[in-house]
Amino acid sequence: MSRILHSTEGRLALITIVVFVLMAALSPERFLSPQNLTSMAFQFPEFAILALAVAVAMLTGGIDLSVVGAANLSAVVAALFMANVVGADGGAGMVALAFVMALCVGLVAGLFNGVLVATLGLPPILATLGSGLIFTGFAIAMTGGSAVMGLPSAAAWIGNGTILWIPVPLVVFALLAAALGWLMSRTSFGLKTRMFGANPLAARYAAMDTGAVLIKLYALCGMLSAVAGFIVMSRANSAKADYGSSYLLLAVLIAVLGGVNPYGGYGRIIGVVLAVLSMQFLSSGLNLLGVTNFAREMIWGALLIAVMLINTLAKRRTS
Amino acid sequence: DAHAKQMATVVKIDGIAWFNRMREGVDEWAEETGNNAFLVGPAQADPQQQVALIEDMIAQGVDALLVVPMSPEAIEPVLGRAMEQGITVITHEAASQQNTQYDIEAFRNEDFGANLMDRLAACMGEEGEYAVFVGSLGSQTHNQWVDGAIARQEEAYPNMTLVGDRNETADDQQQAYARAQEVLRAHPNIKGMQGSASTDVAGIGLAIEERGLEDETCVFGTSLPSIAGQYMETGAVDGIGFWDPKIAGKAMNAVAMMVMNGEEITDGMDLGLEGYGNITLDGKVIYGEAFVDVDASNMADYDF
Amino acid sequence: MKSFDWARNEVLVFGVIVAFCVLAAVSDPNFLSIPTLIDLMRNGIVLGILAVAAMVVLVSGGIDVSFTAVAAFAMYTTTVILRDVAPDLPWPVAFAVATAIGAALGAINGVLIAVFGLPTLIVTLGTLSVFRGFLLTFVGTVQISNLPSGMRDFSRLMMIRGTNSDGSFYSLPWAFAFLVALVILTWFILNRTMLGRSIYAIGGAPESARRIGIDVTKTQMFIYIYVGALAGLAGIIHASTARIANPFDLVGLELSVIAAVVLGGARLTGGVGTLTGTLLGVALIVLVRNSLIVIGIPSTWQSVTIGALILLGTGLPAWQAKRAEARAA
Amino acid sequence: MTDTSAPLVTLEGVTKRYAAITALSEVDLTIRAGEAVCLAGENGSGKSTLIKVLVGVERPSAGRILFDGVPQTRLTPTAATRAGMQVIFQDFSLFPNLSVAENIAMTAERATGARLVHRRRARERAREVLDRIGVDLDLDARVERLPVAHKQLVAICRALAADARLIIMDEPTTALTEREVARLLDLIRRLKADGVAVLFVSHKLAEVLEVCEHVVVLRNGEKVADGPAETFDAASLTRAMTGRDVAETPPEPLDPSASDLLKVENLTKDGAFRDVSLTLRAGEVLGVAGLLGSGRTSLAKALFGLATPDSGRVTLDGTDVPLGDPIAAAGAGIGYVPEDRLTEGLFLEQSIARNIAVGRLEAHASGGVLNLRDLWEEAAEWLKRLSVKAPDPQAPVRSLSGGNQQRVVLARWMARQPRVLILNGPSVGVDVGSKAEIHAIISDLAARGLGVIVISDDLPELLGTCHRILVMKAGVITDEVAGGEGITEDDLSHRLAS
Ligand SMILES: Nc1ncnc2c1ncn2[C@@H]1O[C@H](COP(=O)(O)OP(=O)(O)OP(=O)(O)O)[C@@H](O)[C@H]1O
Ligand SMILES: Nc1ncnc2c1ncn2[C@@H]1O[C@H](COP(=O)(O)OP(=O)(O)OP(=O)(O)O)[C@@H](O)[C@H]1O
Ligand SMILES: [Mg+2]
Ligand SMILES: [Mg+2]
Repeated sequence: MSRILHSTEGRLALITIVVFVLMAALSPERFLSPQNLTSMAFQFPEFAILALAVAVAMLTGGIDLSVVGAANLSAVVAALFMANVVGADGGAGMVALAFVMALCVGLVAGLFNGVLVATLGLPPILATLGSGLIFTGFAIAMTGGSAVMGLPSAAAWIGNGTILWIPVPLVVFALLAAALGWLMSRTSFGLKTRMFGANPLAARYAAMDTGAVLIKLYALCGMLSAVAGFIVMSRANSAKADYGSSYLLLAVLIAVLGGVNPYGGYGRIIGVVLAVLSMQFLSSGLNLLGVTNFAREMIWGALLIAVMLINTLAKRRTS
Repeated sequence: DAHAKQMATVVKIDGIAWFNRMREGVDEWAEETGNNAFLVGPAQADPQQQVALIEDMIAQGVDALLVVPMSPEAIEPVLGRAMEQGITVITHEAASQQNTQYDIEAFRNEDFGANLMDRLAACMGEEGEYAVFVGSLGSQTHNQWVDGAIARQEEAYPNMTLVGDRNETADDQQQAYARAQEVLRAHPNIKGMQGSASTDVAGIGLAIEERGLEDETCVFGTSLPSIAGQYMETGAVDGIGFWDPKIAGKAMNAVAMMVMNGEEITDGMDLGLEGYGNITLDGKVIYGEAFVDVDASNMADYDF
Repeated sequence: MKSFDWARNEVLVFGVIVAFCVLAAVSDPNFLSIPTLIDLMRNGIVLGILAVAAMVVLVSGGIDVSFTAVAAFAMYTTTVILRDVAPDLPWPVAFAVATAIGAALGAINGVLIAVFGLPTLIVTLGTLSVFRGFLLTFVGTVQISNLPSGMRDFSRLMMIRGTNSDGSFYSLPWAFAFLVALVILTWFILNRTMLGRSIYAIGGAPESARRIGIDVTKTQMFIYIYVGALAGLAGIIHASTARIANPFDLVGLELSVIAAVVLGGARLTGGVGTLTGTLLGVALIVLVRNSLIVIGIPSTWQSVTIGALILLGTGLPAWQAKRAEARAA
Repeated sequence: MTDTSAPLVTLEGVTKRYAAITALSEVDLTIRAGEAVCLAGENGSGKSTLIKVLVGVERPSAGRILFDGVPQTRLTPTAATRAGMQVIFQDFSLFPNLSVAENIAMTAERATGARLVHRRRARERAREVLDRIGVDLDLDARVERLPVAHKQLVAICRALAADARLIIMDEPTTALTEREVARLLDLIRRLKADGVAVLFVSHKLAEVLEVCEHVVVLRNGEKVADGPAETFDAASLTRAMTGRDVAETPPEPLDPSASDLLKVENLTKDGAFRDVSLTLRAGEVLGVAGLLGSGRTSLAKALFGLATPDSGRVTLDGTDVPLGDPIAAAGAGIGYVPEDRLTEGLFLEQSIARNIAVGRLEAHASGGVLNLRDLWEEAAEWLKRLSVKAPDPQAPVRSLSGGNQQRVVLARWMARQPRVLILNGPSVGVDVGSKAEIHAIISDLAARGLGVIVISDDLPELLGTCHRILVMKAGVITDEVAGGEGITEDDLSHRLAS
């Protein structure tokens, strides 16, 4: 037990469980109802995937504030393709093609960030703030600001379908989280990412291909954003430049709550997953209790600070 | 009691004056009918947050969902799921909504826009330059009002000219103020401005007052007396139009109840609410005649 | 102080401002006029004060994203208190209350950062949500357009008044004097007091500062309280000049403000930043946000333009620095 | 009341514990006005901790500190400064973003208790101190742009400006060239004459014995020797520090048939070095001597691709090495152990194993997937081979002492099996014991046919390890001497300085 409490993730897991139990205790028949559990499972994957992207960027000591912009731009491009070229009766193959297009847009957006950060040396926080505005701007310019509709019904599956009663978005998120966790801990790319985050100068002196690592990393963030954008599009049956605008702060909050060090070098995907879950439990639980959504925001912030305080005090105690 | 229905009104954003007024209506209705009707809204103006909130309401097992969509397209799927589960779905301000049993509109948006234009034109002496403002370029309602207004001007007031694009204000008074300043600089001869978001005319009014152009210009738009009142007092804003969200809230709940009771909605029906005494039914859209014209002379009658 | 390179961002930003003005003047000869200038100055007041606050934190090596929530909190709470308790108090009282509330919220950041040693970004990210959430949950959500008389009086205090050729007025509110006074005060603190030099010292090398006996905790407490106070003041000025207290206002501006400060040459890593640069950065952002129509950029392309400007403004110096580094190595 | 005959500083039974580690154990120490005391000891013996305790940065766990015979309870940095204690830390602790004048005057100005900045007084104070030690620096220059030696001068000036009665220098000579060290020692002598006491921390035995009256040796936090400098010589001091004798092994003579390995032709980089040509043979250890700013580091970085030369050519075994690309240079078989281990060499919070493996992750991966067991085993293998004293390859590298950290960086490069290894200051901040072991590693590398380039300010080190030594001045190679027995330290130092 005390071993568990010694790690950031261990404490976070405990917090997640406490939140779950608390919410279940406060409104047992509603919180634990199958509808509520499914509803939660449908809700969180979209911002959870964005949080994964932000977390991955933070591992390098950077940040990606353009995730929402990239997500919407990818979704808008895919939606325009489906609405105008494919039409409402397009099949799964066409939707898959649109998905690939979204991924490509995300990739290009990510590469753009990567070049800004790695090649031109912009501070990531400003580079991605600026590029995020540009991505959103392109999405607005392409759509005139209104929603793109008329998607084929096959497109609804990824956001609303289920596989063996498990929501597809949840499956996508689980696969992505597992793949990222594996990528970050078991591959040379992941290790390089974290080593770079820990000390960029030493990474260069160790003849690490730092530029390539960063560019690949931001490209990865862009593609994750595109997946999130596609899910949002599918769930909304439309794409628009300003969907999910409140997700950015939430994604950053989750990444940090998940124990990712925003100054680089430390962070684990499992932490992000736990943070996402505790946020969702809190959020849905409070909604069931009829607590206003503003209080929810306050509780999130307080939770973040509380976790940081606990981590710091725990570290002080051990040293 | 056991027959009380759970009826959730989900609005675009919680806390603002407009939806607080709507909450009054919902609460009043709950009181009158003994049903458990309540109003909720997300903390941020983001369609996705509204979707999440609707999901939570479905999970909670409500009997009826009454939604004022932030973005009608974005909530189609989730409303579809709600209807599949047998939940009664009524919407407001979303004439194009597919997954709804009835959509309630206080009026036809084009008519409302045209009405504002008539008032603007009368004030301007039917001639001169005017500009239009929308909360966001993506807002269907705002654009329909503006479309209606421009169509009326083109048809009826040939001596008036529209200058510039639709100015986007992000539903933010500061933005509206800055856009208005810019319009005033770019078009010194401007005579009229029409706002769409409730904060638009307030921002415009502030810019007008600062320049002392209260008498030279005419400003009309959708707003509430609590927001635009101080500018109507000085004449910086010449008039506003709106519908009473309190009555709209009641109307949504009333229609939902009728649907749940299996009553039929018919053209020309009387919902028993002011402005909804002789409704027009067009497909599943219910149109009322609930617009309220307010200017300095009658603003004291509306305390919200 | 005399080395040129300090001025690099400032010169660049100044150049972009001039280029922008030339472009605007070409497309609209009326652009270069007193009313335009006054409009821009008005629009820069609140942004300017917030940017000064953000700069102080950046110089000390921290980053604060909660100041907009502090401003909104102080502004709205003050208005509510005045409205409910004493609607007839004069505006200086309202300003003092808002400043005090801002300072108190700043002190909360200060305790978490200075005393508990938590990272500034995380703390302020958290307090951003907490302050805003608390405000909207417990204080209120409805915008107040019927401001207490003191605040209304303030909005009518004009410093400069004039008449345009077409008979309309232009006027610069006294609120602008607050910006000027706060810039002077902050300049004095940063450059003429030991406390201010300690802020630069902490931003440059925190460990060294500790070693020469600078009380880092106290200095950081001061910084966050001061920034909170400035934010509170900015908030009440915002409400007074806009004649409405809207609790949803201001939050969301924080990153643009920080971008303006960095455009002006402050370093995100701390220790470097000037008020001249900060004001130039603000001037550029205000200019661009409020003049795109004049130079014929449709509103659909505005966010692209502002994004590109941020990239250009931070990208050129970053790229130059990178090249210089490669040359020097 | 202060007792004028009392020693300036007295430490009685000072103990400092960090959790499980006892960094200082019952140390007694006395320093009198005008006296230079040397504090010697291996890495991690507690020298820096003693300084921190003395100036109130850390509170002792037990024991007393007396200034002028007065016990100090709750000593703070400010109180220590007021009492005239001034430290020049290993890293100088300057403010890179502030001007020279402000750096020099800040401590003194703070001591006056003034709340406002007196710019003129501060500048005068700075100017005065610079004049006192006879150097001329631009008062308005920003410190981050100054070369290392100048930074150190600023740090010394800052101490003097604060009316220091005791100046504590923590390894002040590691970043200085011989000539600058000589100037520093000269300066210390003058300070002593002015009645200022000096506590001098160093690994360099010769300097220690040259300027100090009194030597104190720490080992594992305990004082193991204390006496007048005359009673020590290099050997006895080394024995006191390490508890054993350390002998240097000179390099094996170079095989005359060894082939040319690295050829540098007319390499030029504007403002750094000019027209550099050299040949390194397989199995050769080539030294590069030069003063600070002579361009040695720039040259090394250029060879490793961290800087792009303007013109010239580098070939390895007759094949061109692409310039300005560290990945290509490393791929071609060139390795570089940087000057500053902590910022350029190591990932401090990361594990030892990762620090070693980071140079060749591809070798531990198939299709990008890491074989962690393989990675750990290899790291453990290297720790054994280089006799690194580490608890476990999974421990963070921060937990190691300086000498062991340096060996980790060496292991990283050795694991890549480079053809040419460039070592910049291989024993900077490393204790005597580890130093000899690092030298042994260098000889061993050469014996296996590697070409090694050693850049160092430590002339005995160059003389003891190199077959040949190039002398670099103002970016140009001006001289070449044979290492080993061929030349004395004085001789080499003369050639550098002339
Ligand atoms: N803050 C700390 N926490 C825990 N242990 C510490 C701390 N500071 C120093 N130590 C330990 O105390 C011992 C003495 O360290 P110190 O830095 O005083 O050695 P030093 O003689 O100055 O070494 P070097 O020559 O490498 O500078 C070391 O074992 C070190 O790991
Ligand atoms: N003659 C010169 N004129 C201007 N700058 C110079 C000159 N010589 C060297 N420099 C600059 O001084 C800096 C120090 O040079 P470099 O680090 O190569 O010297 P070094 O002797 O190798 O240093 P170290 O002794 O620290 O290893 C470099 O940035 C270099 O560009
Ligand atoms: Mg008027
Ligand atoms: Mg030390």
